[in-house]
Amino acid sequence: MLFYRRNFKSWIRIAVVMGIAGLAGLVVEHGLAAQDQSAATAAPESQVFTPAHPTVWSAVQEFFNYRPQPVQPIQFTHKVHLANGLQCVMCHVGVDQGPDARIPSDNFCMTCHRVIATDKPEIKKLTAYFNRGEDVPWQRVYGFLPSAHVKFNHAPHIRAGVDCSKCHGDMTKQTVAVRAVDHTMGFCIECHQQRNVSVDCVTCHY
Amino acid sequence: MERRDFLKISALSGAAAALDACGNPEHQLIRFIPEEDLTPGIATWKPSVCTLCPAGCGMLVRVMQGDAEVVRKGQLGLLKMGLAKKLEGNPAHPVNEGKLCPRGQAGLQVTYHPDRIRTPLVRSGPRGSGQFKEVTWDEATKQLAGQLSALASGKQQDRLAMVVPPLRGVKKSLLGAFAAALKAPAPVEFAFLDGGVVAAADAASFGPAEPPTADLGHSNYVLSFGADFLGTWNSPVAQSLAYGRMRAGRPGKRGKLVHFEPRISLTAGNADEWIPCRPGTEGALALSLCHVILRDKLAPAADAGHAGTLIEGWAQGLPDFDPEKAEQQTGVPAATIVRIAHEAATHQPAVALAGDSATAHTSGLFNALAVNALNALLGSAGKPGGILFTPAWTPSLGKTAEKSQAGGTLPALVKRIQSGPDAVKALLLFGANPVFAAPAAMQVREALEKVPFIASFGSFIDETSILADVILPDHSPLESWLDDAPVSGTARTVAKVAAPAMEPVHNTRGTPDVLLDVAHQLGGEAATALPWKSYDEALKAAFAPLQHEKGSVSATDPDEFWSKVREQGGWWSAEEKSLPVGGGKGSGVAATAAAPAFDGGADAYAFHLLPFATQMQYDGSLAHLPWMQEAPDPLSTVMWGSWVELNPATAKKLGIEQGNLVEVASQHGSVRAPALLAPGIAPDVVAMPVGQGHESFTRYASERGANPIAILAPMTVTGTDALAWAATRVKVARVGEGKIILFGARLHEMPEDVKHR
Amino acid sequence: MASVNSIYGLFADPDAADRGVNALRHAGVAQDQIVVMSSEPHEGHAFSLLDHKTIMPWLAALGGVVGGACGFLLARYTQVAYPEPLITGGMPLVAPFPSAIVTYELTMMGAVITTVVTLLITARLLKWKQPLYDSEISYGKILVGVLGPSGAARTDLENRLRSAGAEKIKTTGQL
Amino acid sequence: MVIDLDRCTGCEACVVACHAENNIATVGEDQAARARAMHWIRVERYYEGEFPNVKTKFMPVPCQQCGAAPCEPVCPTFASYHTIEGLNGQVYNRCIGTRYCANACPYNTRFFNFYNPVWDKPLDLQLNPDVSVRSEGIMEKCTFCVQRIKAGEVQAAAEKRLVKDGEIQPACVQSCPTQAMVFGDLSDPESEASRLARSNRATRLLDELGTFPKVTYLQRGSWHDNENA
Amino acid sequence: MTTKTPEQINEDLLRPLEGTSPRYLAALTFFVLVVLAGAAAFLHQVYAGLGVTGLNRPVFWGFYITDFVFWIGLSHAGTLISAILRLSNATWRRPVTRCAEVITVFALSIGAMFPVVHLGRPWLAFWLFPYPSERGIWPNIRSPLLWDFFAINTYLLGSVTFLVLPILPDMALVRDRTTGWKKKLYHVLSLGWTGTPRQWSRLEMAMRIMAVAVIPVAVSVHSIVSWDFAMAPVPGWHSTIFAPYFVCGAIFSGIAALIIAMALLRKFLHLEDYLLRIHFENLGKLLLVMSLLWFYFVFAERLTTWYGNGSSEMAVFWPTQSGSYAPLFWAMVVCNFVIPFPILAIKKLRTIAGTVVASIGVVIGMWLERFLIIVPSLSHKYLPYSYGSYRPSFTEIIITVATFAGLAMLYMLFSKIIPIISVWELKAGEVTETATAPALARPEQVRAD
Repeated sequence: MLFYRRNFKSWIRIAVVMGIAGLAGLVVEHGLAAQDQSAATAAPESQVFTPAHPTVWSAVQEFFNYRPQPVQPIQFTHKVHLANGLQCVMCHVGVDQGPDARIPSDNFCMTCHRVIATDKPEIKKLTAYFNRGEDVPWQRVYGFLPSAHVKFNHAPHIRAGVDCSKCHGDMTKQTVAVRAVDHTMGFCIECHQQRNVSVDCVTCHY
Repeated sequence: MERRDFLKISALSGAAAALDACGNPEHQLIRFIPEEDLTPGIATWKPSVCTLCPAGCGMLVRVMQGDAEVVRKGQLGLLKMGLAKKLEGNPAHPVNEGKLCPRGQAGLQVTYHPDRIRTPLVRSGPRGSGQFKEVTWDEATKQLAGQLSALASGKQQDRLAMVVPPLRGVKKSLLGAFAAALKAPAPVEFAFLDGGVVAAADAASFGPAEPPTADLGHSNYVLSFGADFLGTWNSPVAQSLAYGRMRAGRPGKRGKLVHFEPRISLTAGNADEWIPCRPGTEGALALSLCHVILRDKLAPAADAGHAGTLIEGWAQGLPDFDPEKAEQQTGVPAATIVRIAHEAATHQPAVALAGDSATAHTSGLFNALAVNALNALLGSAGKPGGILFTPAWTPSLGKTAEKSQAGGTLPALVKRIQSGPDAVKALLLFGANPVFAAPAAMQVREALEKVPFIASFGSFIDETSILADVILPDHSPLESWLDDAPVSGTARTVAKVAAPAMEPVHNTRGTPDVLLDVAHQLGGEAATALPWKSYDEALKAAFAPLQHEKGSVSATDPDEFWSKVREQGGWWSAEEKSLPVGGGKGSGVAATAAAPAFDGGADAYAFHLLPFATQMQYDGSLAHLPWMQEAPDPLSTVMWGSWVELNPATAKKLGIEQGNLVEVASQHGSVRAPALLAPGIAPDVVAMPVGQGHESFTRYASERGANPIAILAPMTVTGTDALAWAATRVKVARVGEGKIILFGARLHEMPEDVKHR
Repeated sequence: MASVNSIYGLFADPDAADRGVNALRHAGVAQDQIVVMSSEPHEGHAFSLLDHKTIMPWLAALGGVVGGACGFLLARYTQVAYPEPLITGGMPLVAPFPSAIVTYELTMMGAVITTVVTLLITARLLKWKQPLYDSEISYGKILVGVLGPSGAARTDLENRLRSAGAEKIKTTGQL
Repeated sequence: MVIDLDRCTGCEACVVACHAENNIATVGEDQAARARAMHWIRVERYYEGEFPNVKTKFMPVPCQQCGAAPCEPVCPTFASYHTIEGLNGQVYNRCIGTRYCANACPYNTRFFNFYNPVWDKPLDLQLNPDVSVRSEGIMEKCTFCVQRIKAGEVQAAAEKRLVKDGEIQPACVQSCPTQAMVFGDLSDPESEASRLARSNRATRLLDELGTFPKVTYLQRGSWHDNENA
Repeated sequence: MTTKTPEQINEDLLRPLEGTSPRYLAALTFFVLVVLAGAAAFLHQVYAGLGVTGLNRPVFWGFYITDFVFWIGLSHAGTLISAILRLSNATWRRPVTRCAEVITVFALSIGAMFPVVHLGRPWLAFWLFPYPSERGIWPNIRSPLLWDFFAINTYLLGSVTFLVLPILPDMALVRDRTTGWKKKLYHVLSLGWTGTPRQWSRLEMAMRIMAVAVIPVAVSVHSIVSWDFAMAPVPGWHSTIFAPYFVCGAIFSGIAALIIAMALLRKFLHLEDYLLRIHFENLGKLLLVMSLLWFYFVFAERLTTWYGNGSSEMAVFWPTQSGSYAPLFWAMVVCNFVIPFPILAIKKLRTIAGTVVASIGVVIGMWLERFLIIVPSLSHKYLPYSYGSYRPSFTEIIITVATFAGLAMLYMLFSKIIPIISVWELKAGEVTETATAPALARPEQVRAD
């Protein structure tokens, strides 16, 4: 059922965008020209604006819901950590208290990795970051796009007993975290309905 | 290209660059290891103090984790840190009880202001050009210490001057101690809106030299003489809270507010009765009310005590102020005066307040004394429902600090600088902006230009600090250790203190710390007089004696006391207790009915100029905050600009329409602003908001609107040093089309248009 | 030209064409073998009444009913589809007036679509390869002919058409 | 919500509090001149009479959260709809920018993002992470600080209790220096807001339009009422 | 009326398809350039945001919605008029119907564009289509904009078929008279039309059904456009008179547009022998009736407002009557009534030139009327504190102008591809007319003899 629905949607999106895709180049040129103009002459109608997207291409990507998988600076393996008996909340502190979970800082990682597995190449990378006084620039895996205007709160979900894997996939099998589950609105609604939770729009969108 | 356009474009490109940086790890800034691990999305609340006006409200700062672009060890990068997200009133605080005025809430933007000075600067171009180059803190402090030690070695410490905004609490003591340690004259306090006249009058009438705390919440009748106590005067949040209780907080009882002023201010707009009177005659009006009360035997003259005897003719029942004479002088109908006097006398507790323009005429002190006498006659001095006096906290920093004496006034300082070459060799500026906020005729700028060395500790480049040779930017209030000791708004003794609510965003340092540092660099007596390593140590020392007082914090050992005080955002006494009233020090001060004097002849300069502080920009020190620019003025609804307020009849006579560019000229200069026609202003008065018209004060305030202070006459209130800023007469003429930005009530054709049939 | 055997006459005058059609009928040609083509409708002439019975209006009405039903169901469904139906402006969930408007519009759309489809099918349009055609029709001639006549009847039909007033007689296919 | 006009002084603390809480864009001078400034709550000022008998009235106008809101049914995409709790929800991501709702709103309390909002760095650090930042082409309006309501409900649910009256306060109510605004659940007859809404001073703005606004205004009392009472 | 042989008719009417003059190409290029300028303005608007328009709070709708209503109104030129004339068997309709229907189709397409043009986020316009999505949210059919969506689509479908069906025989005609690629093209376009009695009768029947169906649809379309306004509780909008008022105005402007289009075709395609003075005169009479009707509606609307004297209604009433919008209002009255009425009422003035002058006035006047319905109401909506005003920006003006150029461009292209006057209907008309008038000679007969 979902498969068919999504297909249908994507077809319609393709149809709509094909029409304007050819004009996309024009838009860029035109936009740049307009900016140049406002910079050069400050014409009476010149406005200070920033488009919602840095490039037209990124706007198109977002329109099609296209998000490449992130490339992490360190090949952190969830599998090994979980296999060694760690729990999600040990590193992702606060996930059961508030909207977001912590991504542990170098300090946190180094509490163990000063002594554990210091010879592994990835740990050496971590140590190098730490010694430079830098935090590892982890890349976001999940997270809603700003244009979704969604406010997600982890804590009530965890209190309600939703398993982490429901939304994040089975982390015991993942090495580097990948976007295993597509967080579409249909995905959220389906679960909310099953659990008889509010599906009112402003429950999430505000 | 205009500067503003340039600023906009640079902002634009900055934003674009930031957007480009997302997504791709290579393009990202490095991330620093956070100093503490915060959980994102969870707010913590930290107490703080509002420093934007003298009210001294207590705040709670909502701090949440966020990514800030910061410079650490000379490198730009991202840091996960606690960021202030919102300012709210501290519910426990006796002054503001959890409420906060619009200006206080916008204080957030001081911290995040894009044009804040981010790092120490040294002048690189000619003075006043605004060209600076970035230096390290070491270089900057060395330069300052060098100048100071040069003065010391030449025994020229008296040639050092400091200009500060009005200060209180430990910070005042510390600066005083610093000046004393350097054997320099005490700092000169300067602000456009300064409660000096009211404080002087209170000292003369009642004893305490501080503005009154109006206990409106218990009064039934409030007479306000010019005091915009709901907007900007004194302690607006405390007064607003009390006003709310006066109006609707007591079931079945509703107090009445009567406001006397030639123009509708925010307070006048809320008054049950707004009674316009001639500018400067508020004192005569107050005494006329007294006259009626005495005449009709509503209260005996003796009730007024010392405050009454100060007034000439009091014992005789004020024969010069019978309502008919007063009508001629003030323009208020005699019948109205009689009615109001009767209402006030029969609806006690009643209270009278004088402030703002009423005390900014040459007759200001007399006006304030007259209102004090009225208060005393109404039996409201020092009583619930009347005026109370806060037993304010005066911290002690040890013996050195005690030596600091009151500083001179700004005009005196200007005179001193002008008195000869190098009469003042070095000047330290602590955030005050006298070039903007003093009349051009006082020649502050010309004087400052003569000073060989100026150091500024402000956070922004304004008209004054642009003249500085070295700028040592202070932390924003939210990043600093703060303390305060409010003198009004509550009858409790309040000692406020707050630790920094967040880490500094920029490469700034707290000014007290810099001063301590400099003192230690100078060594010798200066170092021993200021023994503390950092400002918080000094604060702790100053607060220590309070541990043994009866107050909001009880603790057994000093450390516990200190941590509890910080947690609560301060210490305040357990019970409300007004200072005793009665022992006025004055005798015969301005006792004779002083008619107000004005600058400029009535023929050539037909209108009184009434400058007023606006709800949003205050005295101009908040004009740089975008929220304050965009929030419409409550009465005029003007955004992003200033205006000349005219009575429609006057405007018609002068051929001026709404939005026309109007020139307002005094004997000392002229300014131009668009006209705003408002019914709530006397026909012989034009009013202009203070606050706009900055030449250089960040991208949001520069070259916007007009500054009426510039054209004021340098007259003082008789009997004090305070500027009589309402004593200038002006002429008004249309000079062309203008633009006025209104949020509401935009269509001026409206009232005629909504006619029926 | 066409690969079908046929014989036809081209008439300049509709009355003559009428006579031609009659003549063919008299010759015993079956109704569905007679072909008439013209560049104008020639209302009022007998041949224009050939095949004119149709149930198109009834089909259109039916289409309208179906369209309207779809419209109402769509209107109803979209208003209650979201799991917690979205209330707006204090209106009932299935708001009567808006639903009526959508029902009405889709009724009309149903009728229009049915009419067009019926026309395309019953008028045998969308078949670009016609068995028999002559471009002289566009110059005002009226074609009257027989599809698939028996070879034996050829001369008889030719004569009959000619005597009815045909300007030209043409044949196609193997004749 | 109940707003006591007798207490309101028009100080606009609510306006700035709302800006700070809800990430409302500062549009700047040019846009403000084009009447595109956004203030989810505004203080309307009316003058009555001529000099010297001028009366001034202040009236804070947030979204009235109408029971039968004209803005809701006109939205073609359900971006504007009635939430289960009775608020006029505005779902930003669903908004395509027809601006029909803004036309239908008799109170003019809806605001449109004519441009993508700009925060000059580092002013963007002040943005409240609990509220989404609206991009260009989106309609927005007062939400009664729905983020605070949701947070309060989540908190109450975590503590397995009901939300207490007065526990949740929108930013404007919280900041109001004269305590002129009271926020509460109108469906609970015992709440402070319900109690005040039954006051004989209670009126509702443009009540005659049948929009059933959920903001009640307590009209100014007069001193003479006091005298007679 | 001079009679022409079918062959002459063929030649006269098919001549425009044969070649292009430099003048034609120059005009077409000009219009194409203007349209491109409009497209560029729109793209700029999408890129920068709606801030490039003059819209503000509270005037959230301005030129674009004015244009929308105006163009939808103009679309009533064709299908509705043509359907009415067809049903009433008015024989003089024959040369007029197709040029009228073409206006409908193009004006409707242009009008339907505007709701998308005015969107804040036009790339999401497809959310108006009722299609299933994983979100489970559908368009809100309680919104008048959705009614617009359904009504305009129905009307567009009806109009297109109403236009296309009678073109089929003419396509066959052109097919037989051309060679090469053109023949192949028209072969396809003719859908295999041969002209059997079966086809003719089915076509006739279909056209009759379509005529019956399209009239109520046309009425509903403009009623719904009016309900876009009347559903909102805005003073000056929330009125029961709006639906018939709008329909009347739509037909009014439609006829005017048709007269202008016919005059231009007559001049540039040399159709003086087909578009006769009687056509203009008849349409002029219709225009006169509509002008009176329009005036009646305006009067009734104004009267009710004035007499009712509701304060919020009057706040909108006076600015249009004597305030800032008064010049536009009185210009509208002059254009829609003061100019057309004498011209059309006096028989001597009801010439081709006269009707065209009147029509130009009406088109301008009706555009102003749409503007005056939208903007003054929005700028004076209830609470006086929020009153506002509106001034269009360059972007809005260029897009508006581009749509006029767009209609001209499409019309020019259309007249090069398809005979702008229905050839077979005209020929059939000659026959019927002569058939009903036996005293006249029948040219075909004469020739046959």
